Amino acid sequence: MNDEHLSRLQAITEAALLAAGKPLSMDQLRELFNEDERPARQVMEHVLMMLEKACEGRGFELRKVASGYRLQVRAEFAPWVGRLFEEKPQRYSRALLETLALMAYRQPITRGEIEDIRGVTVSSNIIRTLLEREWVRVVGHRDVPGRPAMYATTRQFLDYFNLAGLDELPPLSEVRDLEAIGREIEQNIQGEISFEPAAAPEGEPANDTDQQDSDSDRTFH
Amino acid sequence: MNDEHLSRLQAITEAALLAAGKPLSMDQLRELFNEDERPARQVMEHVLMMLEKACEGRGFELRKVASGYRLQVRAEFAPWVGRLFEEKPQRYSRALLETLALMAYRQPITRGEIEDIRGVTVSSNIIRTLLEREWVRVVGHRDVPGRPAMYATTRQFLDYFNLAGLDELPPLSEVRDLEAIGREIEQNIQGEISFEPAAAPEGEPANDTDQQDSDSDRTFH
Amino acid sequence: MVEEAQIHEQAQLAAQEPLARVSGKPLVDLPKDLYIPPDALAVFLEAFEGPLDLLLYLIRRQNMNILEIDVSEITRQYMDYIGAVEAMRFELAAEYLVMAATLAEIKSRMLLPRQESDDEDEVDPRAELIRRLQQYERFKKAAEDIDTLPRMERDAFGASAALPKLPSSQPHPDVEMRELLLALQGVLRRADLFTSHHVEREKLSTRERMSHILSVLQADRFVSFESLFSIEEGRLGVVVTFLATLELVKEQLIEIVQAEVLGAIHVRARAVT
Repeated sequence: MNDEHLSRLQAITEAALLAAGKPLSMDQLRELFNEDERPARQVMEHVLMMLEKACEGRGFELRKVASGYRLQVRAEFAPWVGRLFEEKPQRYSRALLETLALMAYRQPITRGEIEDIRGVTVSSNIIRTLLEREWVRVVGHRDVPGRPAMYATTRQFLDYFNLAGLDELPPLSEVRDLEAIGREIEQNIQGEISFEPAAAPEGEPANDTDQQDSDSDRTFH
Repeated sequence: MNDEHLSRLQAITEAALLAAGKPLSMDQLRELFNEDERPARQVMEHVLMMLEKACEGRGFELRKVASGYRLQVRAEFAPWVGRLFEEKPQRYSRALLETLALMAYRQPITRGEIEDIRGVTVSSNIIRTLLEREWVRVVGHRDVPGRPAMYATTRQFLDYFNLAGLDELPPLSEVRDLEAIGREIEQNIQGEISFEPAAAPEGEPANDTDQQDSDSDRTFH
Repeated sequence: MVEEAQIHEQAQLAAQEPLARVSGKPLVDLPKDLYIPPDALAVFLEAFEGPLDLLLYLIRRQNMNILEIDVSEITRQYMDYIGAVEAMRFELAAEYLVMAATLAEIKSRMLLPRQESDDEDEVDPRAELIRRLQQYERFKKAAEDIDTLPRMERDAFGASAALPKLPSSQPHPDVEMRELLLALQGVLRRADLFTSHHVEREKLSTRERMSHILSVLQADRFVSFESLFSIEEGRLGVVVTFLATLELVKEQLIEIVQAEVLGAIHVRARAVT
């Protein structure tokens, strides 16, 4: 396996990825070659590494996403490249993104479960948009009355957001240990009880005085 | 205009051409930039020359076409890239297989004679497909009005079906014996079913056809 | 309208403000003034994704940690808001009202002396509210994180290049011999040719040889009869060729000419004009 052969494999790989314009899997890349010339998986991995390096300093880069390898324009050039397209990139509503986040982090999840956490109804439009974009799909039905559909994210979702797998999602922020919170609440229950009834219900904020009181007198910790 | 600035322009130009996936004119390229940073036409031409050079030895090249500049996969890699777009092989129609069988068993035979036996017209497409596949050829013309071509099978036909000669085809009497088995199988799937006269007299659809189907499914996209 | 836009922006700003705090001190000081002009309220409420979201916002405007909810003040403010919600967005009101009821319940409980031994199992509505707020906030943050991921068509674009001329490669279908036989069987049955000795009589090797002879013969030229035979094929081969020739003559596909008695026999295809 000499250098010349490897560069040729690299050029063919690059050509194929640019021709496809979408991710190609390791198998798809290897199947570009006849059986008698098909590079071993390890060789192909090496070639991809070479290609990645060869794209340094250029307008595009090699990215590994869920469905395989993709050549894409570097994000740093998006301000210029974006001008090619008349339409502004679509913005997604917070409601849609929150629903998507729950489907990504809590999959498989039903609409009802999403509504429980968000505390608000999830519109059918949002679900439909997510399904139409093929970012999510129905993976089954929960075995409860009504047999609601359970949603999970797709490879297309990962591809679109430049992720190779769900484990590349930004980590969920920590929730403080509920037991610890419970203990704190217990400790502060006394303070709440001694809370001055006069100050609150009439709506007189009286923040200044309260603030000066010790915080623990009137709040949870 | 230092080198660093030029390489940046080169990368942006490359990025834009790859994102566009179609030719961009000199004006379109220059308009990617704000007025205050827009390179002069001459600078842009220089940048394009640099880009052309930078694509040497890679999977793609810069081409000047009527409507502007375009990045294009190098023609030398077409054999590999072409596999991406290979269509899944279709199955041959029942009509084609019948025509081929008659050409094998009754050669030399004209289209009219095949139509007489089959009771329906034989489409020109079928004849063309068989000729293109080089399974049959014209061996002469019958001396009747219209001088119709007479078809016979070829060596390629024998090779494909692993026959040393036509006499290795089962005699018609045997084909007739298969009728009982054939009828029930045929009702299930036309032409797609396999049967082994010896091994599967019950007409158990054999698995190897399925195998083959799934093999031929392995095409891209 | 300017005012509305400002308020909208403000609300979004506040909504997006992370709950990050350094040793209990907020990183951003939010104005305490909660007065929103009534005609701007509809716009303002657009910024919220529901009661949990509104509550989170109020808590932040109070510069409070979630765990330090000033229930009475928050409740009062919340009630002000839902009054407006009810008027403007009736379909949302129910969800907001449930939250208001929850807050009111918590407040009322706080006003009552707590009886230590009472219902240990009873869910503390404060803890439940806190849990829900925390949970919601995690995913609100997660949604913001997802929104900042490099995304196709916004931050990155698929790179593609034009195609060169590609070899037209329509792959050939595979055919199994049994498919072919099955097809034949079908057509023969339809044609009811099993009784026809025409189909059955000749050996296939004969028909094959007929094709071969035909392809060798050029219609415009005679070929010597002997040249059709090849010694290497042995006796059987000679017989097959002979039978094939006879069949071809019978089917009037070739003609055989002998110019003189005992002279050379010549063969040619008949399709001569």
